[in-house]
Amino acid sequence: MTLIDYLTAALLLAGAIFFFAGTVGLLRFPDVYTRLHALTKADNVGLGLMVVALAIQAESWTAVGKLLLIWLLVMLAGASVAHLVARGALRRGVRPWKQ
Amino acid sequence: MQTLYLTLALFLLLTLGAGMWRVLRGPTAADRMLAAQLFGTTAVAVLLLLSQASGNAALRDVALVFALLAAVTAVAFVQRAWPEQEQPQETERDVD
Amino acid sequence: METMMVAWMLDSLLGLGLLWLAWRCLACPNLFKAIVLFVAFGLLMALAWVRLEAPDVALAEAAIGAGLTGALLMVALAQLQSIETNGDAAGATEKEERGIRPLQWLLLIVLPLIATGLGYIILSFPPDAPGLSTAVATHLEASGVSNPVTAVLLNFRGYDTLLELIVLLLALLGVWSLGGTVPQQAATPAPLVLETLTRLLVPVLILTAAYLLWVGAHAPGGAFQAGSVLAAAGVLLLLIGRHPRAALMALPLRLILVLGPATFLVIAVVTMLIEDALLKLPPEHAGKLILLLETTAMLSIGATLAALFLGGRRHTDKEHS
Amino acid sequence: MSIAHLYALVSVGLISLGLYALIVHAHLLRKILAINVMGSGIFLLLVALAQRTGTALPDPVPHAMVITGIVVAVSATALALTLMLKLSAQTGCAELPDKEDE
Repeated sequence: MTLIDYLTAALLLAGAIFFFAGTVGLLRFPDVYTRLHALTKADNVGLGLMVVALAIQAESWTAVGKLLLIWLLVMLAGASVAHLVARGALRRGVRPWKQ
Repeated sequence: MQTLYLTLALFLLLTLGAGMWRVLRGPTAADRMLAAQLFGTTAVAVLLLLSQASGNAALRDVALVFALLAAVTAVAFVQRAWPEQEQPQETERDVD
Repeated sequence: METMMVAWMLDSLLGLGLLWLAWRCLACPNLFKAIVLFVAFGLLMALAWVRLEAPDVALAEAAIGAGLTGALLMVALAQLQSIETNGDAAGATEKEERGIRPLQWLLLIVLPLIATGLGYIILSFPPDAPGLSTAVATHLEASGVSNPVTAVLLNFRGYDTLLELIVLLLALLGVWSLGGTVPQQAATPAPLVLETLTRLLVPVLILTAAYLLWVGAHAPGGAFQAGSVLAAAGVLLLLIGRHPRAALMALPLRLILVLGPATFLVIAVVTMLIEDALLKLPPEHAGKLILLLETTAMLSIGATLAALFLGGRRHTDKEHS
Repeated sequence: MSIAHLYALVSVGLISLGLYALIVHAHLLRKILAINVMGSGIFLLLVALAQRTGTALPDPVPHAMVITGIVVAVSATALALTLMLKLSAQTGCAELPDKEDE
């Protein structure tokens, strides 16, 4: 394993931890809004770290570009859907959770 | 390295299975939809890992298509299938 | 060795996950939940195709499963529920299951027997069976493309694809002939975020479709995947309430719908006259002909699938409007 | 056992589950889902068995058939959903009449 490989492994593990945290949040948080918050961590940071990890292993710049495009698209979709769901839930009178 | 990629893919698949609990429990339709959204992102990550593990660059295109279409089902839900009053849906009889 | 073991665990988990999702999807009492589970099932199917070294199939499943199926089912369920609230009968809620009936007992006995038989037959298959892969590999040179799946779809078994395009058209004719089913609830004006999302996504979707069509010649991709991605762009536009103008829905739409099958038919007839065989593409022109066939097929598939999503002809029907 | 056999056995399970649900459930939307699960099972069987070529490359012919199959399945689903909506708009009920109940 070269240094690059170690870096990749570290970034991948960090990404996996964010995915894990996102899932735990999805399961444990009390209402839709807080779950949205947990979810977007997996989208943005988890996938982002994994994309960076795989990008330093990629064979060409086009591959790097494609990886970044995938990440951007997932973030775009994730952010928009999170906004839409939160907005819809508020409009339908779903109360945000209070202690 | 290959083992690491596959192990992480396996791990992500396991978190996906855990997230399934939210789909089963709800309680609202929005919660179920959110879980499905997380599955989409996880599937993208798994595909990228598998692509790296097998050295098959074409799998990135599959991930790209997933990323592009991740929003379509959710948009269909928000625009059409979300009932106007969000009643907590049926009490869950089939918790397992 | 470790890699092998992890791969086995991955495959087993994927297989079990598929079975579990299918079971929950078919058994849970809530229909909305069943649909979400079915969408998740499609996601896992795409991963299974990847594990089975079928990236072309994975692409098709990703494009259809992630985009169209979910949207189709969601909208259908919403329409069922609106029928339920307008009428008095229970359209969208299932009746309570009443115990286990005799038929079910019979099934519970017979089905495991059938499944065991099938499983036994599958396990007794020889581990190696080249099938048609050698035949495809030897003729790949003359097919005009280097992706074997595209060669099979557009050249070796082009008649399959021709008939498939006609089946798609027939499904659309079926939907149209049923007319508008329920009055479409006036689409709520799309929020600004959704508008922006669509404006960003639709051009990327069209570009991706073109890209998939182009790489289909030598890598996974092709007309079906590209057509499905195009259809997803159409579905997105329809979902935010951008219906095409009535003028476009009449003749232009119909022309695009028949463009693919018509091109196929013309080439089929011409090759029949020149080469004496249906859809036997001359090797020196095969590459270009396949590109032509794929482009027209992509446009027709995309338009047909989007029109299927739109459903009955409420928007062109003069007598109902 | 190989990967091909593993997935082929999973496909048998999917086909059985789909068939059972198709016969047992009265609601038409559920029947449509059941048919789709069954169809996926059959696609999985085809692709799994296509892997047994003994070479690195699987047999492309079943792959091509499954790709057309997936697109046909979604259009058939759209037609079936339209039929279901039409039926429930006319009878107010998205289930087939159950003789045993009367």
